[in-house]
Amino acid sequence: EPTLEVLHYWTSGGESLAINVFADALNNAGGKWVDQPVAGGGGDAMNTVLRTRVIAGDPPGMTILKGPVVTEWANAGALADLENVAAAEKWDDILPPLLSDIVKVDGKYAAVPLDVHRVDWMWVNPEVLASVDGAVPTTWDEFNTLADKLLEAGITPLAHGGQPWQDATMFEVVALGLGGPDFFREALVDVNPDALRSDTMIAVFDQMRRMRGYVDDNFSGRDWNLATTMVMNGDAAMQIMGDWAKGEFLAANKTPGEDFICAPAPNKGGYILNSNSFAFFDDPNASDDAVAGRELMASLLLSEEAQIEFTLNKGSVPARLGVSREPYDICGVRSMDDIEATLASGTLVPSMAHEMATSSANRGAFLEIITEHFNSDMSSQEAVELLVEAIELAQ
Amino acid sequence: MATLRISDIRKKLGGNDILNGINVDLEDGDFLVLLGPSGCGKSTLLNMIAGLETIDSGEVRIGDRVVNNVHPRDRDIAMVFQSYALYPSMTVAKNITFGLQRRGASKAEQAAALDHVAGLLQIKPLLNRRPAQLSGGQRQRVAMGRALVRDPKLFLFDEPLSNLDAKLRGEMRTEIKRLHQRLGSTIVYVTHDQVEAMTLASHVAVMKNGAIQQYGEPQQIYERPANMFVAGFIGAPAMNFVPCVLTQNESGQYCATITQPDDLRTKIELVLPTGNTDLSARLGTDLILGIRPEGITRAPSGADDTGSFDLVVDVVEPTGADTMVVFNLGSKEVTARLSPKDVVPAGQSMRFQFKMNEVSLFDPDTTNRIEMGE
Amino acid sequence: MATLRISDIRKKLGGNDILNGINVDLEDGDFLVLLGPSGCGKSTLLNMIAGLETIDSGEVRIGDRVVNNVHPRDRDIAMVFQSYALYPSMTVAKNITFGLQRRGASKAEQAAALDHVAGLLQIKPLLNRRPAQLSGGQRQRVAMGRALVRDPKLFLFDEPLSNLDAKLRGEMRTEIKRLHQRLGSTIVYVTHDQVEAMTLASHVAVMKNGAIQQYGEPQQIYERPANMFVAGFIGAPAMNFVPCVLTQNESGQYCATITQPDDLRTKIELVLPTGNTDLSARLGTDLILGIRPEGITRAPSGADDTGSFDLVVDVVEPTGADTMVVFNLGSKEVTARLSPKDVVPAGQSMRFQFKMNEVSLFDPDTTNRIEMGE
Amino acid sequence: MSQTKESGESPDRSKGGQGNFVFWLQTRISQFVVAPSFLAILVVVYGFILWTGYISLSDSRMLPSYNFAGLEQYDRLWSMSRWYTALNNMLVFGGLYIFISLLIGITLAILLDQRIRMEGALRTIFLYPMALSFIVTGTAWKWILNPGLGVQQFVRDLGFETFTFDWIADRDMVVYTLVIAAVWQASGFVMALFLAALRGVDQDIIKAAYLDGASLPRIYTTIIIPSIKPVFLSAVVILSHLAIKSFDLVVAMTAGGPGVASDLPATFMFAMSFQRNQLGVGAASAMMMLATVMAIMVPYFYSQLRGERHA
Amino acid sequence: MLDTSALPGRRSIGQIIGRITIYAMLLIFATYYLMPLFVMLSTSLRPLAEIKSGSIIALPREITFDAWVKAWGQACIGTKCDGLSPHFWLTLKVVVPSVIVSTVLGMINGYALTKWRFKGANLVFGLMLFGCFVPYQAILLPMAQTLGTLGISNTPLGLGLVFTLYGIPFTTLFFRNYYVSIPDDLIKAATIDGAGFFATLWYIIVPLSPPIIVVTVIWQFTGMWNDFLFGAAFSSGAGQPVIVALNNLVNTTTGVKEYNVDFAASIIAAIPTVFVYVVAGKYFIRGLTAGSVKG
Ligand SMILES: Nc1ncnc2c1ncn2[C@@H]1O[C@H](COP(=O)(O)OP(=O)(O)OP(=O)(O)O)[C@@H](O)[C@H]1O
Ligand SMILES: Nc1ncnc2c1ncn2[C@@H]1O[C@H](COP(=O)(O)OP(=O)(O)OP(=O)(O)O)[C@@H](O)[C@H]1O
Ligand SMILES: [Mg+2]
Ligand SMILES: [Mg+2]
Repeated sequence: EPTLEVLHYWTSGGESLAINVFADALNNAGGKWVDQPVAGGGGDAMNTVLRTRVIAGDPPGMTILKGPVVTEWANAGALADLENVAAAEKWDDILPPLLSDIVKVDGKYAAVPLDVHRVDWMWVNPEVLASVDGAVPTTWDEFNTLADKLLEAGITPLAHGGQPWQDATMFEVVALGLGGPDFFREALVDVNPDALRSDTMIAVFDQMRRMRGYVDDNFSGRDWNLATTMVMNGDAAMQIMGDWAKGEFLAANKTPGEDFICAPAPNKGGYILNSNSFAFFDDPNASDDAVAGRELMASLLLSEEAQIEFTLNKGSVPARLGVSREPYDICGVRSMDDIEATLASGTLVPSMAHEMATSSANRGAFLEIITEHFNSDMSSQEAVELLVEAIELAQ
Repeated sequence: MATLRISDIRKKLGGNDILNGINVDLEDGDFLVLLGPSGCGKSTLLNMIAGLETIDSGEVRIGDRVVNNVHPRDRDIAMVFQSYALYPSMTVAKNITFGLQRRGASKAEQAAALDHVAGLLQIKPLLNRRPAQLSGGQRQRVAMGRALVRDPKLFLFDEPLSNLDAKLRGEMRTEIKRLHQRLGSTIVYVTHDQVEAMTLASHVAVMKNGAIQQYGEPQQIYERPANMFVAGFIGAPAMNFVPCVLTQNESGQYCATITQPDDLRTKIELVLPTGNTDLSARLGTDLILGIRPEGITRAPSGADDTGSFDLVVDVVEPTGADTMVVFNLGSKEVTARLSPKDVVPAGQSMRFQFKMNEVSLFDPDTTNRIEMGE
Repeated sequence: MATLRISDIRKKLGGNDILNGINVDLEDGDFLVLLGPSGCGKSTLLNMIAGLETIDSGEVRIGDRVVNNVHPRDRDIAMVFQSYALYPSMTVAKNITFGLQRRGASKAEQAAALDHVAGLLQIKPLLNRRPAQLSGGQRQRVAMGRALVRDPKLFLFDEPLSNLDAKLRGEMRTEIKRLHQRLGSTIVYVTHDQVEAMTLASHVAVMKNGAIQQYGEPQQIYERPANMFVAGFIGAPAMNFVPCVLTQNESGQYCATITQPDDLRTKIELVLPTGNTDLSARLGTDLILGIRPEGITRAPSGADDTGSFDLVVDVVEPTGADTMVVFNLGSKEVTARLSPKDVVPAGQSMRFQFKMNEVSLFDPDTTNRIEMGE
Repeated sequence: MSQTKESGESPDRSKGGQGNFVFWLQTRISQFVVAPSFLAILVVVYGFILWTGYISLSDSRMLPSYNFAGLEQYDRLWSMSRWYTALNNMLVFGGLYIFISLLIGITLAILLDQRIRMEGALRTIFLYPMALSFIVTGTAWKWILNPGLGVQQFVRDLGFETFTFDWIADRDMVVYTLVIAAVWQASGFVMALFLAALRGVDQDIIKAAYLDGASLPRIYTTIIIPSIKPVFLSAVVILSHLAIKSFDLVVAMTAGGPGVASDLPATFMFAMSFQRNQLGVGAASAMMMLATVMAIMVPYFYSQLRGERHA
Repeated sequence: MLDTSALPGRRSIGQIIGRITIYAMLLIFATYYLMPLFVMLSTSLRPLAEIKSGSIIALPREITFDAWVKAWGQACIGTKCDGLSPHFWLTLKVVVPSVIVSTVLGMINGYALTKWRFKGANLVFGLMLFGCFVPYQAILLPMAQTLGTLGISNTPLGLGLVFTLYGIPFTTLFFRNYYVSIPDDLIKAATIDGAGFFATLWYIIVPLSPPIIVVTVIWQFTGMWNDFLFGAAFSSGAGQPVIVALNNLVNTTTGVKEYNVDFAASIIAAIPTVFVYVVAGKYFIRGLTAGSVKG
């Protein structure tokens, strides 16, 4: 019986339902899904376990890995070869090139992308907006004007949770908005020191400082979903958060477009992509069942059916192209449209905050400085210098 | 220095009567020893005098003042505890002066008092040590110092010597005796060691179950114990009790007749020093004859004195100065304290003699002493 | 029952010599008491006999067998500890039979042995209690029972009575004495109480710093102590040591002359019973005169005997049977043990007399006894 | 701690005169039974520490690597400002945590020692936090301290509109919120230690102090508390150990935030080793932590065991 | 403490105020200690909507046990929706034997190190003791490697082994400090009675040990039950202990949070340890008094 042990951190609510889609798919296809969830810290806890298990010589069959981490593991020789399945399932044809690039190492598939999350969403409460006669901003200037107006009206403009990854999410959205995709790539993906030191970067930090003023005082440590609830309840006007926030609205029986608005955060064209992928670990001692389970699972991951069901639960959109848009709401459709558009224009960028863009050491350095800056009265100049220094240390 | 009057003190603790009506009357300079077995309420009584325990009913008066509701601090007393209760974290000097300091004495006064007491007790070299660095005897001395330094009206001692070994106990006993002679203070002293009681006391109160059994001067208690409990408690080895029957001999003298448990049921007839006392009502009844070990001597063999008889020696215990000889009389073991020269080996027979003017007679039912006149 | 031979046993612990060459030779039925101050190595020696402590050099032989390398279990000994070391979680009966059970005795054997011992020690009513529910004396008895039940060749006692109060100690002492008389077992008994040693022993070994100071029969040790340590250790109150100078009087008799610390520097001249001994080499040298408290009596006042003198009584301590009287002689405190009738109150003067045939003489440098012939 | 004589020693272990195996075994048995535990500890404590020590000298990043790299990782460690923050927090947190826990612990013990009604119930209330994991209570504390949800909001709802208690959101104050929660967890245990010690104080000493005229507070401050000094030492040791290990607490309450303002060495090390793929730096920081622990514990053990020998 | 209220001459206003102060202080402290419990309890009994509006320091307006039911038996953890219950029982199965084994080993070590001393016993003890103070994060990776080599990585057995090993220093410390105060004479008596090492332990020492066993068991049980780090690192899926499962339930990255279920689950996970403290707290203090205080 093909068996697959899956280490993951999608443990509750919609995430749990989502991963169950694959579990069911595997089980229905005659395999056996062995679940090993480790929640916490957006995968940090799971990473610890992954590390100990690999070191113990007992790696899990499949696990969630994202972005450059896939490369790191592949370079460490820990991942299984997926070329057979990739060829059989024609992954090259059905996956958008940027996604397949991210999961390919030396031209071979090291992991399978599952979905696409859009990070640079802005969630808006239309009633609150109407109360100040505001419109959804499309530039950061507009954003600032609107926010100031809201502040005057005694409304918290921006709902935000003070956790490093949330701060970083906001940061990268601002970076894309102010700097555009090329700057984003240079600064956040390639961590080019010149880009990091540039005036644009200073402007980004300046904007972050403004944003700090638009956030209420109790943001520190707040979970993102509580921030979403603030928007939902009209306690705040907007939130910048990835598309998973939609799940929170839906769970409260709110309708997109009516009770809440999903709009891309102000930018000059672009799309920050966060994609989950599954990587398969190579275990020299693996049983035949385990090998069979691996291959069976890999072949099921990108089926249209599973993709749709998974992304609906997860709040994301499918990784593969050419999926029917019918089951998706307007936010989902907008996201799918924008992927295609940005793919065409080459303005699709990977998320730094969500570990798509750069190594974990670099990301850690970013998060550290961004959070420090956001939570203190550090000047933008200072922040930039610290950032360059931290990035150097992380090499 | 002061008088102490305790009138009809009672105390219940946890539902039990611990003290039932204690009366004590001490003059200035008296040395009262409270003597009794463990749990008889000695410490409780002492604590009530000190104010560390409330008084259910009755009155404690120190000097002219009823102190029932006076805080211990204000009673002007000092107490020495069995465990010494030295403050472990303070030096000896600090231990001694702590009470003075608390009472607001100046540094100079403290130093002077400390110097005086340390000289008196010869503990000057120890003043900077901590209690943990002292031997048992030294601790005892410091505890005494702590009491002495305040020059209180009344000293209370709760078994101050019982944690010392025999040798040290003897020495410290002498020292306390000498201190009392020198200072003339009024002292209440708790012990269950009868030698201490005999040695130190001007008055002894023998207690049992929260009541005083006999109150008097030590020699009186030793020679004329009020009942068998007191008689047995005082003296080591303890007084011998031999069952006997009261008879009259031909010359009309009252005799204690002891029946030996041998086949012949030999009778030993001892003439009692009854003086003029009329004991006729008790003729023929069972009594208990009490004789202390040192009241038995060796009679010249063949002497035909009344009160002497031959018996087989059961056990011989030489202790150095004296030798204890155990023999069976009236189915009881009787211990005699003899000079080593007078002793025959165990198993042999010798002639014993009772000093009849030292015997006591007890009623077996009430256990009380039967007076035989002087 | 067995003999015990200990030959030149030595022991080092933690770098210190604890025992340096101990020799002991016991016959069947002997009762050896090891006597000495705390820390002198008594327990260590006993533990080595028991096999609870290794032997650095020398030999222990029980009966015919060298037991140096025999496990304690197989030495056929029994031991009674100072703390009794009763197993707190077992009943009295279980405590007593535990050793039998460990040796694989059948239930019936155990029951029979238990019954016998419990009868012997009169502890039948206690068999189902636990140690915590026993009084000190009862515990002591159970500890004895545990030793007796196995009927071993050799009994070892480590201060078995020192946790008891004075009264009980006396009773249990008699009981042990009687048991020994009845069973005739070989016993090694550790104590630092000299009365126990005198009372129980057939042989006493007085120890100090890991060496035997004197080995002999109790009376011999009491009367002719080998040195001042032994003399001071045995007897309570302890022997009095008075510094004196050896002189000769007109009749050529050797005298101990004591100088009083008064203004007149009065001299007291005591004639020594030197027999034929030639002490001329020591004439004029400082010596120590040793006299036991019971060696001092009251002289008829005005008697002009040699060896009697008038002195002021310092402290009087009645203990019941005797009264201790303390006075100053040659700037030393001297205690006399007198009959209560002979005593005068403190502060008055009385005439004392030394029993000169009981005095000992010591060399102040070596502290050894100076023999004076018979 | 009383006797340390070697007298409980297995008998006759010197010569083994009977020479047979069983006898030999009997005399060595105590070494034999301790050996498995001891060897296991040698491996899983000391062996693993050595391993970590080696890793700290290697160029390990994501997975352990055994390439020797000298002190490079230590260099790196000591040039990270975050490490300084962590150390600084450790000092502030550790100092306050130990001090306040002792203070509250002993206060509670003294209060409970006053013949209090319901002592049992109160004792349980003070002690139960020790039974809880911060994984369990972390969120509760996070909420209680959250200005918008917890105490601040509560007091404002009561009508004190300007009341502010937002330490958890304040970079400079956040470390004190850790202290609040950590003290909450450990002070009950300290209370138990002290209560046990107070119960062992000789009552006669207290009586003597009364007779000497001392008031109750003075009796505690000058007599009882000094006499239970050894317990202070034990409590400090246990608390230092808890402070050094206070990992769950930070993770559950602040995750090191705001920013990295509440990072402690333990979280720093964890982040470096398992999140930032800087295993070498993590190992170096672990070695620094161990050095700290050693610095505190070794003198303590030494004095304890020595003290025993000379007792 | 001496009953100060029974001293004469002190029945003053001051004394009454003193008593009131004492009780007031105790009350304040009790509030501080109970607050998190109160928050957890009240939140677990409130419907989700109520929680998201307003302060959490408030009594529930509407009480519902749904969250408890869900947390125990229905909440989804990963792909399994059986709530905490399976993990709860599993943890008991891992923790109880680990507590027993580490306690027994600690007992034997403590006994050997105090009553059958050998040369270097103190050193051995000191070295073992240091194991109490190792930051566990530092030994995760080598331990993982070791467990892998032994072939018990990710098994309850492996986890139990880790618990047991790192429990030994503590248990040894507790027992040693307790046994030091048991008189050596007992061992000597037993030796002469013919009892060897284990017979003495079993017949003489064990019956004397209940106070310290209580302390040790409480300490070990709560430590192991509340462990997160080892549980997360050395167990998998259905084999995860309850605290790890709780963390999985409570911690989600992008999912919807149900705070009432989270807190109900937290309380459920804490019940056994709190129960142990409440039931055995008295003996805990007694056991501390009996010896382990000396740390
Ligand atoms: N708080 C209390 N509650 C109930 N009974 C008590 C209390 N304190 C003491 N007792 C009892 O009061 C009696 C007398 O105790 P006390 O301490 O006065 O005896 P004691 O004569 O000093 O004995 P010892 O010689 O052993 O010191 C004892 O039986 C004791 O059990
Ligand atoms: N393990 C040890 N290491 C070093 N010295 C020791 C050891 N055990 C005992 N000693 C020392 O050996 C000496 C003799 O001890 P032992 O117990 O035999 O004395 P004792 O005569 O029985 O004393 P006591 O009357 O107090 O019982 C003491 O000075 C003691 O300090
Ligand atoms: Mg008493
Ligand atoms: Mg001894």
